[in-house]
Amino acid sequence: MGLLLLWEVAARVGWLPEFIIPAPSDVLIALWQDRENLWMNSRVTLIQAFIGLALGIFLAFFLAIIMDVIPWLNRALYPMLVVTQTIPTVAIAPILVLWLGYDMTPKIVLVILTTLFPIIISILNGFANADKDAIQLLQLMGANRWQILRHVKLPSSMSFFLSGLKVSVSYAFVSSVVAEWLGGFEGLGVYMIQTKRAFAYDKMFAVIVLISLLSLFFMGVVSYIEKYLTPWRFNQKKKIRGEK
Amino acid sequence: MGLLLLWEVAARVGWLPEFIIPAPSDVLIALWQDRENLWMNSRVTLIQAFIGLALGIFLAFFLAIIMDVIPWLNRALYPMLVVTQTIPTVAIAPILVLWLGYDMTPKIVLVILTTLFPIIISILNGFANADKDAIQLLQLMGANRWQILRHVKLPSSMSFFLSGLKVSVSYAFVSSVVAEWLGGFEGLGVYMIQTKRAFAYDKMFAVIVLISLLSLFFMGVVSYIEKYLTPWRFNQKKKIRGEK
Amino acid sequence: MLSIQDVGFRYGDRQVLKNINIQLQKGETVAIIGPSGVGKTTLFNLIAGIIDAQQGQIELDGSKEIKGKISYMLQKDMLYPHYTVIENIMLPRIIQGESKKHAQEHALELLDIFQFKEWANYYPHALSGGMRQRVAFMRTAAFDRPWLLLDEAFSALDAITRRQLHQWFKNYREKMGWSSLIITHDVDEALILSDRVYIIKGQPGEITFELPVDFKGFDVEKIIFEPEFIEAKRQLLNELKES
Amino acid sequence: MLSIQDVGFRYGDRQVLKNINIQLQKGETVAIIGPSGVGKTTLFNLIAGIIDAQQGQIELDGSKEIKGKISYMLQKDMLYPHYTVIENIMLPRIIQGESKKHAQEHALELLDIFQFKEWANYYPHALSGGMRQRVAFMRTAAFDRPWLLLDEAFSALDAITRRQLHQWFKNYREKMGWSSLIITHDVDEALILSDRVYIIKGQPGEITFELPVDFKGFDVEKIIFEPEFIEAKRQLLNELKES
Amino acid sequence: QASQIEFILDWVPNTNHTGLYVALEKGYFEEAGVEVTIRRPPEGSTTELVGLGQAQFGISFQDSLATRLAGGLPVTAVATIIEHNTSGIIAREDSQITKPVEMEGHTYGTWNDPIELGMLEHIINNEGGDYSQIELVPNQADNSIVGLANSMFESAWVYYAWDGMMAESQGVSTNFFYFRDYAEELDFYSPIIIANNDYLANSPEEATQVVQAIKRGYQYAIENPEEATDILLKHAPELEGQRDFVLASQEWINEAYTSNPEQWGYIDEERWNAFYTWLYESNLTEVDLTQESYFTNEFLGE
Ligand SMILES: Nc1ncnc2c1ncn2[C@@H]1O[C@H](COP(=O)(O)OP(=O)(O)OP(=O)(O)O)[C@@H](O)[C@H]1O
Ligand SMILES: Nc1ncnc2c1ncn2[C@@H]1O[C@H](COP(=O)(O)OP(=O)(O)OP(=O)(O)O)[C@@H](O)[C@H]1O
Ligand SMILES: [Mg+2]
Ligand SMILES: [Mg+2]
Repeated sequence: MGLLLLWEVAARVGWLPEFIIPAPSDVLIALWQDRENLWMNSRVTLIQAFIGLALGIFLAFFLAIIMDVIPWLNRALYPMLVVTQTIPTVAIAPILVLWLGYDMTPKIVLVILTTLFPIIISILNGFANADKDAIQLLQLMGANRWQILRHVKLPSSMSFFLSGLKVSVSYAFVSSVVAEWLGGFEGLGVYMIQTKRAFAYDKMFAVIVLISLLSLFFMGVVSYIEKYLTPWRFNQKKKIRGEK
Repeated sequence: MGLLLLWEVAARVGWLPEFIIPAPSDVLIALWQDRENLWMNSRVTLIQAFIGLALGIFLAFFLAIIMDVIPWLNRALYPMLVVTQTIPTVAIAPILVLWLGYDMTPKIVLVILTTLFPIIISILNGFANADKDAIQLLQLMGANRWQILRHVKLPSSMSFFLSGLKVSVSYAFVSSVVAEWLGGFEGLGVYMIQTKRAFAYDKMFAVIVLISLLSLFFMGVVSYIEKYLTPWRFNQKKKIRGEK
Repeated sequence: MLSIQDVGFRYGDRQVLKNINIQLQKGETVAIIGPSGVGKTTLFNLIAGIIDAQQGQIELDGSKEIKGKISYMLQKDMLYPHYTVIENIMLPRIIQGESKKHAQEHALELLDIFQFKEWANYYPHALSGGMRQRVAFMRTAAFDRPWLLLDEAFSALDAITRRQLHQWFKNYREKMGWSSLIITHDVDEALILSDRVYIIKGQPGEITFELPVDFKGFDVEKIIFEPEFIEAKRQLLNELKES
Repeated sequence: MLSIQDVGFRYGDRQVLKNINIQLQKGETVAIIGPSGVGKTTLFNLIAGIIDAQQGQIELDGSKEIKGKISYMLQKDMLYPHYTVIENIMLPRIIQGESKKHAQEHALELLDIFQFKEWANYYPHALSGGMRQRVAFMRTAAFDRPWLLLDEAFSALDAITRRQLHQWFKNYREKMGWSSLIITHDVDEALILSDRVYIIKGQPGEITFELPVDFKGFDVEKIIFEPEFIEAKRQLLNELKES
Repeated sequence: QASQIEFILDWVPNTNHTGLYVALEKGYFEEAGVEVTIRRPPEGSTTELVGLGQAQFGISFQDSLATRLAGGLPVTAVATIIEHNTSGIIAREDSQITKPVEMEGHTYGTWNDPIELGMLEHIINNEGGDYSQIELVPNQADNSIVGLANSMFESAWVYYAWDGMMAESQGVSTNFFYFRDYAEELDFYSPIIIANNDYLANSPEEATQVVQAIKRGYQYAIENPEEATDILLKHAPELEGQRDFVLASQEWINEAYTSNPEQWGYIDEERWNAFYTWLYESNLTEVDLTQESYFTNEFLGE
């Protein structure tokens, strides 16, 4: 809060560089005046972010699971995953467009690539940190790899997963915005470049504020679902349906 | 390996788009022929990545620790950290350059911002997951917040930290490359744009391959230091100096 | 028949067990006692196949394939914190491929016998130490296999609860045809439950003493005050003390 | 004097303890026995201030400030897995601000007394159950505070080791002026170590019986075969059994 | 059955593109029997995508096209959007730079492109100045005015129609001079419309129709700046708040599109080759690009 005030004053008095840092009040005004444009453009970006994040989470679990069950796949996929993170998007932009077209697909793919990685790394780390004795006991019961995964590794990697998820959620929206620089007609990313090109930095900051708020909101949601993903850490007793 | 071969064949036979996806052999040749340029430009990028990563790790620990010891700081800083992740670099590039100049500083700042986040989130998650009973026992011994941190929370967040570190290490080099797009005359990022402009996709891919190899190498290093950061998971006994 | 022949084991360069020979006939209960850290749990881990014997052989009915034929109750309770009491007890049968419904029915039966039904839906962290141990015991019973390894199965229980479990165990092993190897640090328990007591002692641990016992006929309530029992106990304690 | 007055506690809507009254004089050792799950550990947690009493009062020498004056050995050993045996034992003193060197010297003394020196640099996961418990006990002794809470401190130990620890404890508490409250499920142990035995029973747990004992003069080795001892034991067991 | 045509822009929509949107909006494309989709580009990759057949048409620049042509990318320039090179050096007023030699001793914000720096060196040498006296600092291509306004550098290369006008409308006082005024060979064509070679070879009639529809679009824009501006704004609603500036830019560029609307799009071989010859002689390309014809006026009609 105090920071915001300081910023406002600094901008008004002219301490800040021209054009590129608007006063917070200007940003707020832009946010309001431009709400229709923002809303329209948000839609695409949000959809991309959601689909990308959802598929990213899904794929992360899927890959982590098969990488755990099939050890050689782990050795093969792990480096490939790292490599996908080390390729600057802009460098391969034409390839993506060429293969996936101009629509949402390549952007969703980028969001998936961004959000999948922190999650899969944390799940795999969670698997590796599962209690060895707990696994041994399960093996004594006659459990196969799959059952060990199901009954020990997955539940005990939940905290790790949440840690990765928080990172991924923070990335989901901004990566959806950045992905739009691949080209397209709609979306906050497109809007952002355009406003920048037109020296409408207040509008550009309005976009940034919007993304930040969205990201913060969904970070909050993650903290909230933490209780549902690891109920044993928060409750003495499991609620059973039909019980009062 | 098999994939590489397939790629080579595909490129040679012409299944892949010409020009923008060179054959692996061409990339290798470029890697070799261009070794001097690559080497010279790598230096800057590597230094940025290292300094950024090192400072990122350091800062992540520092912030995580003070956020743990001073609860209200946690509430204040956590959202701010998330916000830093939701601002597209390109949007604030001019601000960074204006404030920090053209040299390595703004690029290092970007690497720090990139690498700090996954680490701090995982450390904080590690803190939150520390055994409640272990903390209570320490409190019974009379421990203050700081001692609890030192003796329980930090050691037990090591696995989480490693998970975050793996993500950050994967990001460090590419973020150093991308940061160079802020402007500058040296570095793999600068070189990459130039090669792209010069329509030398084989050289551009050589850069990508180089970054990937570096990232993979340092991921390996992280797996290796895992043993040193959590020795209790790998050894029965602590090696004491002077003991055979 | 479970036969352990000349088994030895070393952790790193520390020899923990040496020349262990034990035969467990079908239907028998054999107790193992010995000082803390001598290698009793290690022996069980060897039998269960969690670790591999470096010397000697372990065979069950002439076969080295032991995994899957033995129920093992670990010394630490190892309840799965993310599962409730009943889910923990259902787990062995779910793993063995039984339907959820059947596993649940069976778990409820066990919970009934042990008067533990009201705790069925609690998570382990809300249980007391002795309650956790009883859940672990029920879970081991749910393995439903004829060979049992019980490592300090009753150590966290008060005298009365323990006596009830002893009684239940004695009845049940006959009914189910269980053959068990039990580790205990309670000499009374060893005498009450077993057909034979082995003492493992020394560094590395070796079997130094073997005592056949038969207090099956006695009432569990009174047994400990019987002179024969007291004599056997004194004998074992003396043997343990010598070093 | 540690005085527990009319203390009660409920977890959620389940009343666990009710009307608990215990007075522990300086230098005394008082034992608490009772069925598993009755609330003994909960009582200790209340005294230590880990949880807050919802009814009644707990005072130490007339003050409600108890934290920092009591050493507490938890029922589960709670060794820190990332610290070696000696580091675990040094911890209480390091926390209390002692220098690393002093804490280490003191830990080495304790390790010496308990013949545990050779394990000093091992991590807890490489120890057997009983060994872990001994380390936890040493760590509790290292707290170096006059009031002790021992929750099943010797439960994982074999008869001989346990007897040695009993002997050591008896000597030490005099030397150090310890006043202790001990929870045990072993009636023998309660009788051997304490000046008074309380039985907590029922749901919610209440003190139903109090037995002053004095077997201090006896030799620990022989005590359990003494008629007076056996009589006291029979009395306690009977009281426990009734419900 | 209208055939589908993809057209990739060089950048976000601006007054360079007005004619395209007019053609779209006025139904010229429809009349030509094609359905055109105008796309925003993945940064800096338009030429590649046209070359690879991902789109039939796109917008490029004669300078950046050089390396692609040298690399064998199969595209051909079919029209120029603006008759002359409207790029030049913009400088802060207080730096008192009004011509190339005066850049000596001042900072210049470069995006570090060999051709860009080659041109700069060329015009300074032409005047007998010393290129090495210019202090180069990095510049992000799309932020030159901000850089100037905040004194990050004193001069930069811009296209006048957008950045130059922007500086005016934002009240940043600047001086400006054109490259072409200091070296004839630098009066190259930019921006230009390029097309995929296979497409041109396979559907020459359709290509002619499309190019001529575009031509009509620009001709209409020249006649009706206000309406054209509104058409552009309709396709770039983000610019709405800045209609004044866009209109000013439009009016300026209308003059620049062509000196003779009938001749819009016409590329002069001599000027085209002069630039490529200069590139080759300055060792900025390895291939002499005048040896093959990389442009054509045949689709413009007449
Ligand atoms: N994972 C391990 N790594 C190294 N040494 C181990 C490990 N587990 C046990 N040991 C050592 O092996 C020896 C035997 O341990 P074991 O657990 O078998 O003892 P035990 O007889 O069961 O003792 P207790 O009665 O205390 O449970 C001990 O010295 C112990 O330190
Ligand atoms: N964290 C908790 N949340 C809810 N209920 C709890 C919790 N801890 C203990 N309880 C309940 O409180 C009761 C008393 O537990 P407590 O641990 O005090 O028993 P105890 O007398 O120490 O038993 P034992 O001899 O088995 O250790 C039990 O019914 C237990 O389920
Ligand atoms: Mg053991
Ligand atoms: Mg207890």
